[in-house]
Amino acid sequence: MNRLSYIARRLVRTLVVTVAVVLLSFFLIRLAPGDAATVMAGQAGFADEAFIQNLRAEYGLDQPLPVQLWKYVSAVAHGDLGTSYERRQPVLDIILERLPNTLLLDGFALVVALAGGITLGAFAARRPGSAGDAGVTVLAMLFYAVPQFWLGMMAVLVFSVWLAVLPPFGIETMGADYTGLARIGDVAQHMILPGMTLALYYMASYARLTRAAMIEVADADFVKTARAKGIGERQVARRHILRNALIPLITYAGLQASILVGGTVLVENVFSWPGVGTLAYQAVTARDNPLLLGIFIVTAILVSLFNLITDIAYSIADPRVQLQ
Amino acid sequence: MVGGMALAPFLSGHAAAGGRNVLNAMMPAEPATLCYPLLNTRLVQEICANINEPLLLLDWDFKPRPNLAKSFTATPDGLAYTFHLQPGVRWHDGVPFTARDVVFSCDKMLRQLNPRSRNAFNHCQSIRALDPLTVEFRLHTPFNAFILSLMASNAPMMPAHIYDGSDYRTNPHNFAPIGTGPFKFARWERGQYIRLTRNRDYWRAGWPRIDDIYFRVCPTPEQRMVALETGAVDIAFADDIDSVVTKRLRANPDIVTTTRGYEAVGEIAVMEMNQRRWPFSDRRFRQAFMHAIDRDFIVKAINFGEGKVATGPIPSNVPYYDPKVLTRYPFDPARARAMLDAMGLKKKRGGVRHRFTFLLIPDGGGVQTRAAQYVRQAASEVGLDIELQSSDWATFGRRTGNWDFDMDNNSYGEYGDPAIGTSRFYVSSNILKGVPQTNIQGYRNAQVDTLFARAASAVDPGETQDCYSRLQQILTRDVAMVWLYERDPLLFYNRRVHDAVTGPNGPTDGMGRAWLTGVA
Amino acid sequence: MTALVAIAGLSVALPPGGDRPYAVRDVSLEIGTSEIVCIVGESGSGKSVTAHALMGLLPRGLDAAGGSIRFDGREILGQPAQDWRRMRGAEIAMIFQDPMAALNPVVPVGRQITEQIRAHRSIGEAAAMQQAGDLMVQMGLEAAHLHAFPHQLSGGQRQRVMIAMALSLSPRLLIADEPTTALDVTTQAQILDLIRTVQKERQMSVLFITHDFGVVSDLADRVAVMRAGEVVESGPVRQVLDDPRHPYTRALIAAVPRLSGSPDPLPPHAPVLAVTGLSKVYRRGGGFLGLGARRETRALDKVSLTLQRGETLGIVGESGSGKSTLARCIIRLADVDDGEILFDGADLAKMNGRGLRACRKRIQMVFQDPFSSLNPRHTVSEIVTAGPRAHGEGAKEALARAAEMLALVGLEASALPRYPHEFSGGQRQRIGLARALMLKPDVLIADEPVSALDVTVQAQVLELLDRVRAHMNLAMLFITHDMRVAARICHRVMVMRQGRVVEEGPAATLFAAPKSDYTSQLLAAIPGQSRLEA
Amino acid sequence: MKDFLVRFLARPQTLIGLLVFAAIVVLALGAPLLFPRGPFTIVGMPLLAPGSPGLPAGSDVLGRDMLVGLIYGARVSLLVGIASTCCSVGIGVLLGAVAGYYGGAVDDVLMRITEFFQIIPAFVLLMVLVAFLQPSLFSTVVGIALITWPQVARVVRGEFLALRSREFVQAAKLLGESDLYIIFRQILPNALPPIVVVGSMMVGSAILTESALSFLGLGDPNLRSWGSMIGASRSAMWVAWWTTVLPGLAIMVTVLALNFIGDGLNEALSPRRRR
Repeated sequence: MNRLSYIARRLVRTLVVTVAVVLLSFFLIRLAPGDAATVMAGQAGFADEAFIQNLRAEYGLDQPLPVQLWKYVSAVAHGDLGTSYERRQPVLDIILERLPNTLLLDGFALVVALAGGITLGAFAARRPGSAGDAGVTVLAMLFYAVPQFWLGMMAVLVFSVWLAVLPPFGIETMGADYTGLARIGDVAQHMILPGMTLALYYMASYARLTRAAMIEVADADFVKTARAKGIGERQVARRHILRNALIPLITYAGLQASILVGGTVLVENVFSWPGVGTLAYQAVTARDNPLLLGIFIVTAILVSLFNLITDIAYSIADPRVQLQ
Repeated sequence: MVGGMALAPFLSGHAAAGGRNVLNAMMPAEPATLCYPLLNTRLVQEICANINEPLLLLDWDFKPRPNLAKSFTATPDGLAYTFHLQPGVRWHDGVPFTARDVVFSCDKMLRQLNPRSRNAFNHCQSIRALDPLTVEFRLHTPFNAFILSLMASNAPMMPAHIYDGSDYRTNPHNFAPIGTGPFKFARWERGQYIRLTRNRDYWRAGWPRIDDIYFRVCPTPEQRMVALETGAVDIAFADDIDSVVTKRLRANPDIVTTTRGYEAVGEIAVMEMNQRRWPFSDRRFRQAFMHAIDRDFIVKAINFGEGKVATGPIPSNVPYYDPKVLTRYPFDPARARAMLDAMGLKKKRGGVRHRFTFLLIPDGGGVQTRAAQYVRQAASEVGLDIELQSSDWATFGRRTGNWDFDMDNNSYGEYGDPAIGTSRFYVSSNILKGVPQTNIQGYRNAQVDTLFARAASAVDPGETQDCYSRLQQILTRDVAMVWLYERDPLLFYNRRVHDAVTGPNGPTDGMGRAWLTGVA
Repeated sequence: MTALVAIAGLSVALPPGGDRPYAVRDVSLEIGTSEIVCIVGESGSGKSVTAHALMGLLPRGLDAAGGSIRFDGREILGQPAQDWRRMRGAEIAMIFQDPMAALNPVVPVGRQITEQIRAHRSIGEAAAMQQAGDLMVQMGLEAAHLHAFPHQLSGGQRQRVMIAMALSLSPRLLIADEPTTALDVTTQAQILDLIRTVQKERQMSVLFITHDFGVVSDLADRVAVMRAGEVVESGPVRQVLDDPRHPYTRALIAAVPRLSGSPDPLPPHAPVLAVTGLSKVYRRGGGFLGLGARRETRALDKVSLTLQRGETLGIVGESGSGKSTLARCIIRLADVDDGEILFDGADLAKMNGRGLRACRKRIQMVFQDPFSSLNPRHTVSEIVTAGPRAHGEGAKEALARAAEMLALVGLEASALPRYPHEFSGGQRQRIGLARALMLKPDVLIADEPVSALDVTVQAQVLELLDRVRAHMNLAMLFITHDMRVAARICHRVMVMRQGRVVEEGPAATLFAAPKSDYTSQLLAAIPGQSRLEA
Repeated sequence: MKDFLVRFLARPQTLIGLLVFAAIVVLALGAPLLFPRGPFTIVGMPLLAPGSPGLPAGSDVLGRDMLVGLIYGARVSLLVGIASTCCSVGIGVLLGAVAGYYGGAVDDVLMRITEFFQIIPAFVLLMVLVAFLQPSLFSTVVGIALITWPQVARVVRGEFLALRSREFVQAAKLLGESDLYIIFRQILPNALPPIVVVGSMMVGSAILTESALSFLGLGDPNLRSWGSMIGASRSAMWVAWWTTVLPGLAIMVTVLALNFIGDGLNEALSPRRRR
């Protein structure tokens, strides 16, 4: 199968799915009672009829729903995701401003989780049932069971308050206004706690997955073949067992990337990380419908792209899989 | 003890970076706009007060002080006010500030956009520029709170040459405001800070005394406390800091804590009842409810001793407060139970007299929510079963505005004069379906309507006081609203900041006069 | 003749809790230089474990409990891992039953060969690849196949790759563990040929594990028969085949079906089932909104057949011939694209819903896999009475008949409350047969009913099927890949290839004098004919 | 069954998990008997440290007993965990079974729907649902069920897809059994092990999700749940560690116990072990 034509077809499909996301989320969100005008009025603590009317007219909320939908869809088709109620800025600008922060944090977490998880999993799989294996398994279960937001708070308590070695909040030191290398170092320092908090949960998953897959692959016939060829155990483990055991991880890593894009609400919230997650939380509490819709659309597109990349990566790692 | 630990060196302040004269102020969230009249929230006020100035300021005795208006005269009948403007004032873009701007701001922009200003300027028959430096306001009827209505957040002066004829809501200067104030807008780094910088051409000599003000975003309460403690932020405004940690901050020698600066707001935390519905419509029920809750406890335990119990509709630290006429409601559950029995609200199965819902204001689980949780518990002791309902601002605004609630919690500011901030919650003319933050309780009392009208239009201050005394008598007897406590919001600032508060309007007067030690 | 390998008194213990204490017990066996030795036995006989012990590759949990293995006079049992490693691949090489599973799926086959070469010889990748290419050509492959992944090759090609890999360092002993069991009969013949050829060329010793006496007779110099972990008989192949001493050996040889002796065709009669022009195309892909690529496979191409009461029609073909699809289409487990299926005058192909349900009651099926054809969560009585109950018969009567039916297929009534996993493969096939017969069908379709069974059990089940067919005057459609099995019970035989009927006729005639080349090829490929048919 | 129990109970973690979980269930059920005044009663000044007289776990920001709150919190967590899992598994099994058994258009539609849920950020969607339905026990359960059922549906569909081509299912068709009977009596019992495992793991993750919602202030304000206890004490964390540390530990222990049980089920039920 031709990879290019596959990608083209997948992109078309992404488009279709995105349209579905637009329609469904539009109705989901519009079906909820209350609108931007009442939000503003409630927050301002002072309102009269003219105030509400003005706001409704400004946001086009006084028009019938189908008209609103049509206007919205045609705007989206032109790459315009509308204007945030709360911030009165183009939704796309707001999201694109925050997206790099989230991707930075996610990327860091993903890499740490993968590296740590595979190492731990491979270590545990070397001797199933040993003390080391049990240790890794219990540790993984522990990180599985900890609420992420709480883990974050505890990390702050330990590393920022007790040990005082890492900064607890934000993406850079407030008021320092570093530039250049100093800024990169500063951001990196700020990324450690939220990044590790995010990574630990996934690291646990990767460790378990790697361990299970390696134990399963170790029973495969081709591993027996490899041994029958007289190659060393280390090479058997690396070239034959691990190489095959890692394939299912690709799917999972792709899934994680997708989840992370929109799913870091809690960790971003705890660490005041200025990313898409905090933005989503604010949008929900402020009933900022255009912003919410925008977040759904942007993440949907990103997730579709991640899925595509995952599939391609999978087909490269496993030649048996054909893209279709 | 965790809390007692010293904070790490990397957390310590970078405020004086490069020895510059920089003030870091706290901002719990980013504002939706920097167009002052468009969104008159406290957050916008704190920032924009440095940019867009009012005609007059207020001194500690609630007397007007000159600002953009160097003087004013009023006719004895209270029907005309003439303002003489400071000469030589220029907008930040260099255009001179004139009477045209005043007329535009008051007659058009503010009147159209800001409900609180509308309340004041709707009393005006005409607003005219007599010459480039003189403006005359003519009123239909006397309105003795008129001068106070021109203070601070009610009447910031907006540039006519920028806004006149444009669509206010989409004007690009909403994100880069132009004013006459001591600070100019410099930069908005989204998700990080808003920077204001010194207006070198400020009309008042010697001001401002600070080079830059950074308003820095600190979205979570934990972060705000840390930022203040470490000196990353020099000043935190009302509500920025959770009352849970005030004791800790008060104990910090580097931080000054004050309740001054919010007197002109005169805020009261309240609970509103939908008085269209029984039993809230029954005065005896409302009285019993007041007896059932221990408002001292709310102040002491929930608010950690900050503020004081509210005795009536008018806060105790502002003019017209009259302690002699108030009906008081001490904590007395036995009496509350007796009163409920007497009105026929007897205990039914399970010891419950009545069930109703309580709509929570979305304060992020803060003091108001905690107070409501306490009230729920206290009410259950007298047989009232409250179901709390969380909300976001959309739900809160919609349901209160549409009178779709039993009880809610809220707070209101008096803004220097009951005619500005208080009457709107009690007069029947302000019962407006669909509009939140009005008389949503549906409280109706013809006598109260008349007294508020008379109080506002009386020319004789003695008559005004009489009216307000009678109003306080009636309203407290009626329990027109459940008043919990006077908020006395706290202002926290680093010891190195001076003259941060210069009048009862506090931060809403701007930071023009503030200065920092340790900087040349 | 000097023995290259001498196994003496080898025992391998099973982990505690198994059904017996030893996987193999007291096995002694010698393999001479350039000699082919076959170990033959049914499943669980310990033949594979013996081979693995020789490779030092016993599965985790199994350990040699005693005995000795000498290789070229040197004791290798219990030698250090380092020595094993040096030996494996270089002196002893091994090929396995399923070459797909035995090759690393994500590495090109060339790299898998060079990996072995370079594990023992210090040469560069390019030189190793050159060698690998030469080997591939010798094995009848092309050098271009070096870059292919295992899944891109056919089963026979994959096994050739395995052999190339095994021979890459010219080992002195090749162990082949059922290397042809997963292959079609023609491919099997080619692979056996190849092994014979390279063995002769290289003067290599071969240990060949199989369950098929046909293969033994074609290939072996000497043979060892194993049962339940022990060698019951061994000796030169002629001697064992012609004059088996042990009763088990005799039973094994007797159970191997022969091509001759097929029943004569029945006198023509009105058919109960008549299929005309049946076609079926499998379409794959399409995918979301039809955006995917479509691929079509013609599984059946205008197949016609007739079947009368009391008659067994055999349908024979290699994998991919469409024989199973044909069964599924006739019984409408798969939809038909074209053609008619006349059953008692009604066209099954056009039926749906209730009508189909009524007709299906009279056409029942016995499946191939004794493990997946019975619901593991249902008792035998539930399984056997399910049909009658679904058609409204009372639970009591159904149960009574179930006991009778079990008796007919040779099971006790005490089987009723038990679960399938408590039975052996042959017994399960009997239960499956009882289930089908409970509905008193007119037609019985048997889809490879004996191919998963050991040869002795196979014979019993075949005999049962034939008896039941006669007893109930059933029309039976018997689908198999094994000509010898078909020959045993079929009146008539139809040979299929790639969805088409190649040839059809009375069994005896067809096997004796095939008309088509394809049938002749198939017949020629059957191992062991020359000696066993005698 | 006996085999299963032996295998299930063989691992020490599983036993520990079962014991801890049983203890939590007993405490949760017995809470109204142990503390009849309920979790909201104010018993003293706020933020009293653990070990203060009568307050082994201290008091929270409102002066309420932390210990009582922790025990009542178990009721919320367990209720949400179990109720939402039941809903989710119910929907997921039904739709997954239908899609997997019939395939074709039904399957296509279902797969597109699960794809939608996969592409939309689940937690944001959950926040939206709960906020719009107004935070309550009901909306929490419904919300969690709504975002998790596709996961179950996928598993069930996969099992059904694999099982429907098994020969015993084809035999059942030939015997004339109805689709309903085949789905529920023939296939479902064989598909149960993975469903049980997924379900047991989902209880734990539902508890985590509930705590996250409550932490963000999107929980039922009339209930004292572990998440809301942490959320309400965020700013108190610096002056009173116990207000955040203890509820978090409670969540962790509960979910860990559930995961131990789920893991044990997985080991005991997994086909590799069964063979």
